[in-house]
Amino acid sequence: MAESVLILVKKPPYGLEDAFSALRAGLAVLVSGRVPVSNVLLIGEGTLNAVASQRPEAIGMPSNMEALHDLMDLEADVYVVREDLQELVGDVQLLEGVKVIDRERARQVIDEHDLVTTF
Amino acid sequence: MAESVLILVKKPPYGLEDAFSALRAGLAVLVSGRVPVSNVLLIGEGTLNAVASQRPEAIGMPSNMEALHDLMDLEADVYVVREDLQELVGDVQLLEGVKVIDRERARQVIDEHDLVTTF
Amino acid sequence: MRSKLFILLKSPHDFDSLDLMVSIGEGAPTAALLFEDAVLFAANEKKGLELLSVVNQVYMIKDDWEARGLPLVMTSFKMIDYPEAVDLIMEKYEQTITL
Amino acid sequence: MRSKLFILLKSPHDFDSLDLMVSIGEGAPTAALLFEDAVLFAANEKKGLELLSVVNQVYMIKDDWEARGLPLVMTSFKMIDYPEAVDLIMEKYEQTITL
Amino acid sequence: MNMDTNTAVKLARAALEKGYHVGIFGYGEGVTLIKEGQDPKRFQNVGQEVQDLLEKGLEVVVCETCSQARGLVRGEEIKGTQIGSLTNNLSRFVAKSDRMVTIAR
Amino acid sequence: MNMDTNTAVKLARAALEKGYHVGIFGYGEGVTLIKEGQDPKRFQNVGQEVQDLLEKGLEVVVCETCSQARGLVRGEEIKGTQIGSLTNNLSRFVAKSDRMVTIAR
Repeated sequence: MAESVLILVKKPPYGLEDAFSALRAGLAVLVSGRVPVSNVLLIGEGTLNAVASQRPEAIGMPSNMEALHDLMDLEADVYVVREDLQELVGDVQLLEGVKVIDRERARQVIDEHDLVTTF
Repeated sequence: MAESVLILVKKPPYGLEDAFSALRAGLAVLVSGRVPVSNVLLIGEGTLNAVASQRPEAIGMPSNMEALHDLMDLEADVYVVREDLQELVGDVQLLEGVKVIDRERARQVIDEHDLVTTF
Repeated sequence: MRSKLFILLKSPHDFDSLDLMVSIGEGAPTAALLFEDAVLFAANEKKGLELLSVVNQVYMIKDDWEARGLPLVMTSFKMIDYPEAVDLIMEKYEQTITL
Repeated sequence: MRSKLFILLKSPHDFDSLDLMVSIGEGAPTAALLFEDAVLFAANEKKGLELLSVVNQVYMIKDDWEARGLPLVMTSFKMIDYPEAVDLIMEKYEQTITL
Repeated sequence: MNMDTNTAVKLARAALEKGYHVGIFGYGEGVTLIKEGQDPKRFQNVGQEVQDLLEKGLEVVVCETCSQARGLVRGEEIKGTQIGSLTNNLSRFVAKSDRMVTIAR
Repeated sequence: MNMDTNTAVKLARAALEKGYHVGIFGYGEGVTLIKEGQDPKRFQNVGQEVQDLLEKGLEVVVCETCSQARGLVRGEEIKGTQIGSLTNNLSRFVAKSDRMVTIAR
């Protein structure tokens, strides 16, 4: 019996459907009301999903930003690993509401969840 | 109009169907009689497709060795880059008939073909 | 800290999460379980030792290994079958994380 | 040597063929054309310069770049559309190699 | 096609034989798992394996949105498997599970 | 599903509009390109794009063996596309082509 699930997202937005799928899965689990906690941790290139100035309409893709907003509206935590983002693209503006954390805190976040699934 | 095609295989055998698919494509082009030359170049982890002691029956997969034999029976050249194989797994026995070459020769092989497709 | 079993499916060449494994695994009992192309770690000393240096134990699926017909370099990797893999997942480790 | 256009689709993190590109491209006019996740090379100075050091020119698809909303670091990469990509493939380069 | 579905099914078989309750949720490309009439020639027939394991109690559900995206519709699935949803089915699996194993690259 | 089929189709459109003869051969997962009734919701509908381009002269053939492996059979393809073979169709594309672009990861 699981009380919490963590959606670990390593994949960047748009080239693959993985990141979008990950966020929809997290949302669906929350909406179902069957699992109290469903949070998202963005690591590596997955951190790029939280960039504020994405324009998915340029390639006719659904918005990963909206998917994150939907999650946060339902009180999911969305964590972004600072070091990973910094190393990839330096300083960029992120979506309002995401929690920027360091690797040490990311380790704790993973440990706090009963189940972890990776995208 | 293309007179020759090179099948460049970077993927190792069995975890993905890519390497097997690559070899079948090369074979089909030869069998068709429409393109005089269809050769195979195994690079990186793709070199592992030429290892002699593979046992694909352990996981119920079709044999990449047979696919290579079929190609060589039809007089295709199968090239294996020595440095890549050495770096990955050291000395191993390879299928009879494959041509072990160095990177410099691999560069020429690529240049000699009209079309190159990658797997 | 919950004990952690890392599931690997990608070849050493494609595997990009060694750093991540280190940081996630810190302070917890850890192991890696290799499926599919990840068994290639056992054929390469450099990659194999790298992996072994970040987890307490490495297991790999025997069938996947045998299919590839390679000389075994990492003799300390433990060769297991699917039922043993189930025991690792269900009994021996508390969290299963695919990387 | 025939001139060579390398097609890249993977992100810098997943891309594993830089060495190969160097050895294939030696002595020939070369360029890289970035689609999909490969446009991320343009957002990272280290990866971007690495790429630029092994080919004569780097092109990338504008739509794929814009979708990601990132600050452009590699200003010397040439932003192009699909019709221009077709010209590169059909007219400007003799061989097209996906890596 | 990678061998992930094969691996998932083999692991499911071993777990079922040990008496565990096992569910597979097919997501993304994983929806092909339940397409009826798979005929992979010399490759292992995952569909056939799934059919065997259904009798041993395996539950298999795939994501409807992903299926529709690939043109796989209700009626084309192996009998006993289900085209379902993230909200109804994945969430139920998650809530009931002690372990979750992601088999994907 | 990765975006490779989208990229392939966009490149094909641009080439057709410049007057080139263009063929797409769908191999492996690429066979999903021609499945009729794709409904990817908020993602771009590649099947719809293919349909448009057929009128502009695009030829689309997918590998029969790969299709069968995934349970995709003749009659399920978009009208005007073809489930064909490596030997008959890929070889013809190769022989006729001045350039070959592999869109795959």
